[in-house]
Amino acid sequence: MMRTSRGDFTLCKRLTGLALLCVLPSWARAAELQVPASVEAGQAFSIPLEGSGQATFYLLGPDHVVKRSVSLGSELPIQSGDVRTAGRYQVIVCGSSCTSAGFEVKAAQPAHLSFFLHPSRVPVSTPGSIDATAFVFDRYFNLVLTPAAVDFQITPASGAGFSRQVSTRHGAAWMRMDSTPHEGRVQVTAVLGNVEEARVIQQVAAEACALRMKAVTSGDMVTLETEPVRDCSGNALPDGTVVSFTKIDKAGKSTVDTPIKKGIARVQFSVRGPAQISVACGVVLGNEVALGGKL
Amino acid sequence: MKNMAELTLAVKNISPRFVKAATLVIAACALAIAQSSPELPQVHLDAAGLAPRPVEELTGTTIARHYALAWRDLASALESGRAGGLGDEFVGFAKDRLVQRIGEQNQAGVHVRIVDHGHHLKAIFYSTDGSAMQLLDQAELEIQTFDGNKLLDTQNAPHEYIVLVTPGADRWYVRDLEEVSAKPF
Amino acid sequence: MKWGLVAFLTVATVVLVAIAWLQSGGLKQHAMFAAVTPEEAVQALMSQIQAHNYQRAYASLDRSSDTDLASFTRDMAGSDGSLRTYSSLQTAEVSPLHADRDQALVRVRMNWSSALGSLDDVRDLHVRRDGSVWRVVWPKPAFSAVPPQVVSVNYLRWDVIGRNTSQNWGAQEVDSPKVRITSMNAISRPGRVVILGEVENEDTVPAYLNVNATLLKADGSPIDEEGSFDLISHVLLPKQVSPYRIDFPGVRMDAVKSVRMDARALLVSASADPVIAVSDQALSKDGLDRNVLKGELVNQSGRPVNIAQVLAAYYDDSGKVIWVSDGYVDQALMPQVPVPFAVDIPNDIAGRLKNYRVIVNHYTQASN
Amino acid sequence: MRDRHEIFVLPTETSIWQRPIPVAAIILLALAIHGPLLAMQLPATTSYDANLHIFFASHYAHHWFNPWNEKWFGGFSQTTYPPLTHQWIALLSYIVGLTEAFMLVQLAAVVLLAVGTYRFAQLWVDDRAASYAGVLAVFAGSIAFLVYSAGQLPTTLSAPLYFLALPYFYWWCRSASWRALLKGVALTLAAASAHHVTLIFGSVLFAVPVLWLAWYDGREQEQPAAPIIGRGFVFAAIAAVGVGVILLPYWIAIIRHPIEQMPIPHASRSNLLMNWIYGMNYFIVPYGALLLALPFIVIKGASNPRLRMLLLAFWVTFLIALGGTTPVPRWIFGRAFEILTYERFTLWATVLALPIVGLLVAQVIDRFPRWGAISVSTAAVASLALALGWLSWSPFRTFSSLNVDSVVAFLNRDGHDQYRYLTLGFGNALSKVSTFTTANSVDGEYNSARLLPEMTRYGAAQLTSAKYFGTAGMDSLRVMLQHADHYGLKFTFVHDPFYEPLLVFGGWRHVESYDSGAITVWSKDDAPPARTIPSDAVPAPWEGWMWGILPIGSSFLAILFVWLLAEPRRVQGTVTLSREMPEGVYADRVRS
Repeated sequence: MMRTSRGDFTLCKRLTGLALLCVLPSWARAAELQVPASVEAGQAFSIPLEGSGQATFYLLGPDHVVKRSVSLGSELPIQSGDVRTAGRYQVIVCGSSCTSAGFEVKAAQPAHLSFFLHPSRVPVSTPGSIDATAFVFDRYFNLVLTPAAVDFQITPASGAGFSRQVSTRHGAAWMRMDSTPHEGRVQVTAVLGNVEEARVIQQVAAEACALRMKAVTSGDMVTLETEPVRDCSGNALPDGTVVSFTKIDKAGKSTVDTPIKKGIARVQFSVRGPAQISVACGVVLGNEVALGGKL
Repeated sequence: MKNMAELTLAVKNISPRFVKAATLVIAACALAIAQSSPELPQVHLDAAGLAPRPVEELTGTTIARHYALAWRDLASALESGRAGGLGDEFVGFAKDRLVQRIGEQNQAGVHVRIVDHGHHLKAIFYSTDGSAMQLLDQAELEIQTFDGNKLLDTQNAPHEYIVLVTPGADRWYVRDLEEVSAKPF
Repeated sequence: MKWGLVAFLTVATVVLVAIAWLQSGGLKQHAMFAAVTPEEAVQALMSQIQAHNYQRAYASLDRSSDTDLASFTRDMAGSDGSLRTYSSLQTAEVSPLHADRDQALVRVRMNWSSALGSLDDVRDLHVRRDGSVWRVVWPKPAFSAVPPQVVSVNYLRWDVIGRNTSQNWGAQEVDSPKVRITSMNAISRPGRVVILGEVENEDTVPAYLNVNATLLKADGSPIDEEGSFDLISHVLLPKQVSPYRIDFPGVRMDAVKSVRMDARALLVSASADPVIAVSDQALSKDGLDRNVLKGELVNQSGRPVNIAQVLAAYYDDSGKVIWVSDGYVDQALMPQVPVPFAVDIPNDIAGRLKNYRVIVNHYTQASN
Repeated sequence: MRDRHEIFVLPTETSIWQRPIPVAAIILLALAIHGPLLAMQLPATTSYDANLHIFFASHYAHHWFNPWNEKWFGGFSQTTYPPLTHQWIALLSYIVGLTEAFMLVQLAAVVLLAVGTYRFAQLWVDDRAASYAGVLAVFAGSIAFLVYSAGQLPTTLSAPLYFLALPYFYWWCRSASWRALLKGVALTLAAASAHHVTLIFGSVLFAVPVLWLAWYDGREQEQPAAPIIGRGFVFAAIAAVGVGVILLPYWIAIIRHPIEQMPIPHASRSNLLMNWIYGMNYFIVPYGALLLALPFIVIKGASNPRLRMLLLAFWVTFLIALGGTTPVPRWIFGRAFEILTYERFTLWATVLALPIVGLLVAQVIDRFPRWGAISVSTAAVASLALALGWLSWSPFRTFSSLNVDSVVAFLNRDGHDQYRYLTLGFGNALSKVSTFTTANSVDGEYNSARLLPEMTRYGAAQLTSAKYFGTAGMDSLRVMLQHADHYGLKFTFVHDPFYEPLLVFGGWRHVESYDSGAITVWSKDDAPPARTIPSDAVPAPWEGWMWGILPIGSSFLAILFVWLLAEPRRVQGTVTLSREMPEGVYADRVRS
């Protein structure tokens, strides 16, 4: 885009500038400044400076500002370190008057992936429960906006692995998938060329299924013990999961919330006369046991 | 992570129509925010058709407000040469780069004045877990560059930015802000 | 003039001091310590307890009291880091129940200011005439002894390795636990709106939980935002369900259009220990004829629990949560020793409730 | 101060015991006694309020023209407290540091108190007795109590400025000297800029007796009463307008937000007879050996017509200082009784009594030169020793010496100052934390500035000391913790395990410990960062400018006037008494 002097704001100029931006293939032409329309991040280049005498050169980028004296009529080298961040850069050369031009620095080749795998724990056999999102960055951590194919490779704890390829849009690629029926670690690796980023997700048992307990009476004490607590796919609920036992007898209601240990939950009650005992895990109800007849 | 469970007395299911309505409301709210705070630039957020997750009304309003605050802080920092306030709205690469830019700008004795005529934000990606959102910002900016008191250059053209925003404890931060070639509005 | 002024200043000062002494209850205090009535004897005793003068309070008891100084002090001042050790007597209302020439029965309603709010303790005390004064007969406090034993503890503990803060954005992260509000009910109570219900930790790891609610007007603007504070169990083990209650004082139900609920869960280190059983729960009336849910707590682990909080959810016949109430237990829960508790139930709720569920929160001192 | 015809110097052949003690000696004595104690920074570790005043000063040091302080109560206006002492500390802090600056200003206050007492006593008694009064002020228990136990710097600076203004007030009433008027008004304005309460009560308790004295002395010298009284009112009017202008932001703040919070209990309001510890703290310790002189004060004051008004002023002040021990303060102040604290009245009562005590000392020394001097010295030193000893023996403990470095370091790192914090069990160490941290708190030590409903509705003072206010305190704390999210209150520092159960059941998590567990840090992890709390109490910018210029300006003006507007020189040498005087009375002064 061309800028020739201060205060040049007219609509005509703006439209001309925009038109030039569209039609010029690779070089933008200012009165004295010729800069590339775009360069790759970290790529050195030079700007020919027309005219004679001394001038002040300014380069203003997203994270970088350069100001130095230059001799007109020579090539002005722009170091690779001056253009590492993607975005619009502005070049201004001031001699007797100021001239400016702009160019765009685009991200270099992909070099980093910011990879989000969500959630980190997921119940088994849940449709659409796993989301993977990858943001592609170059080696200077510029978002790579050029479409690229990210390969999501899924490796479950048991069973065969599989992969899905997704093209990035505005530097991001994402996919969604179901959790598998078996608990355990699932590794998901996002791959783009030589760049790999792995994340792990834990598939855990779902809600308890067919919760059952048995009672063993000894005097006025009753010991209640669940069968191994599993979900509907047969995965054992992790130790520490709370199981609630409720006993109702003449003395009133008694409840104990106890965690599962080694796959089963166990509790002891004292009973006076007939009693009814029930078990639950979360919102899942188990069987009921009646002791000594009806209440 | 914050697990937002929105239960209303009358239960509502999110439907595409609701998303559209929400988008309109967000836009209206954003406009109202911009108009009620004269110092803030106008920000209009369009979240229609956002994938893979729709944006909640409250989230949209918050993003619009904090994006407006971010531009206000950015303009103020570039003009004053003080990077102190940037941490309120910027984080990560965006903050690091701006802090560096302002430091070098100060060394060179250069400062920039931005006259902000408003931003039209288009939400283009919102991750399912709600941890990141990408926005396309078409901004109307007048950028004046000074060396000391000498005006070096004025740009008055549309600007387009790819913005990555991520949630913090009570706000959305600008994590990445890259200007790309502007297309005519 | 000279001596007149001297006399005036002296007399006026004495008179003013005397007036203030009478206004400050000096005479009443004098009479109270004389204990010439049963009520005054109880008031004097309470006054000593209030001043933490347990030795003098014990000395003022009737000789027939079946207690020693240590037991009396433990009864009033608490022990084992119980809530009573975090309390001080604020007020004591004394009312006679029965009196004859040598014996009287006096009810004292003690209000204790504690670290967790005010606590009431109602006792009916026997008072006996001893010459010209009355003395309180202090009943023997019932302290259950813990038999020496070894309790094996092998409950689970979850530890969390957090993310290194220096790591880049997008590094491997562990999600917060997934919790779900399984029920929510908004009810109107005198002078306030109350939001109550239950929340479940659906995850396989413990959750540290807070539930907040925002009342919204018809135009979507917020009326007020409050949290459940201590009317919830903040640590929920996997699949554990907690009732919650959020009070909005000064808000009228007809101003509320909708409610925004916000359950925030954090991943924290936690232990499955201790397990506290709640036994012999029954609806009943207390000494002041209030509806209460009574029962006993039994600490099934080997470490004392200093303070326990009973949280009860009440359901109607359709299974909807209609009320949540709580109560702190002022005795420590020593291992295997049953400790009674009682939580209030409003009269209108007591008439409608069909079922209830009790969970127990606990606080254990770090040094234990 | 007096005209040359009324200056009396004792004959040179008078014994050393009968000569007045020079002012320079009194100043040196004050420096010698209090200098080392203040150099040890005793008030910073033993007093209740020293850190509070340092906190206020630190705000002025950083924001001289912005009296809105966000560090406490979610924001409060420092225009609710006259700023002079704080601004002087802030000024000096640029040279010596905050705490040292406080000590310097406090030392100046103590020296001025001794000089002020001397000057005030000169109105009533002869130079010798007045000089004894000045010396006794250095040892007074009430001054030591206010400086080292209460830490009430503004009271101890304002009082002497006011006592120094009173002789000018007297002289203006008597002679219409414009110099006296300027100096008196400037000192009065400076006194008001240091402490408003002193000014309000001082006008009645100190100025009215002095005006009466001017009228009385005028009548003795056949001066008409009307001009004297008229000039008194002119002085009062000028001072009132001046104070109205200088403290305008204060008046605006107090009118906009009158103190309507629930009364907070204070031990000085209790009946001291019902609790001997309080009696010791607010009666025995501040008065010390002065109590032995009470009969003499009453008899001597009553016997001499010229001292009667002083005696009455002392008696009223003495009764008020007793708090709830007599109904007088409640009758006088009504509802304000529950807002005021009464320990400062002991200081004023002491100063009002010292002229008469000076007479007693002179009488004792005249009768028993050596043993009398030894006895009086012993009594004076014992009074000071008792007040200093009480700092250790008293069952009341301050937390000023608590090491809060770890708390400050925690708050100032990792962005923790984006949230508000609360301390529990820190007592007055809260001010120390607040001074040095960049984070803001919902709590604070200055009760009058509180506007948050969680604090004003419960009749409890600082949340950090909530348990000492019983149910009211704990209820207030509970509600504040319930509203943690609203205030962005994320961190609570606990120095008393008493508060831990409330935090645990309320959903707070223990995150760190310092000093072997003496201080624990608790966090409410889901609290959002603190937002500015909108308040209609924020002073306008012009108020900030006024507040930053006028009060400190009044003190500069006072110094300038006192230095530049010299009085006519006194007659040097011996003056022989020209006329017969009634027993014990020299012209318009009284001696033993």
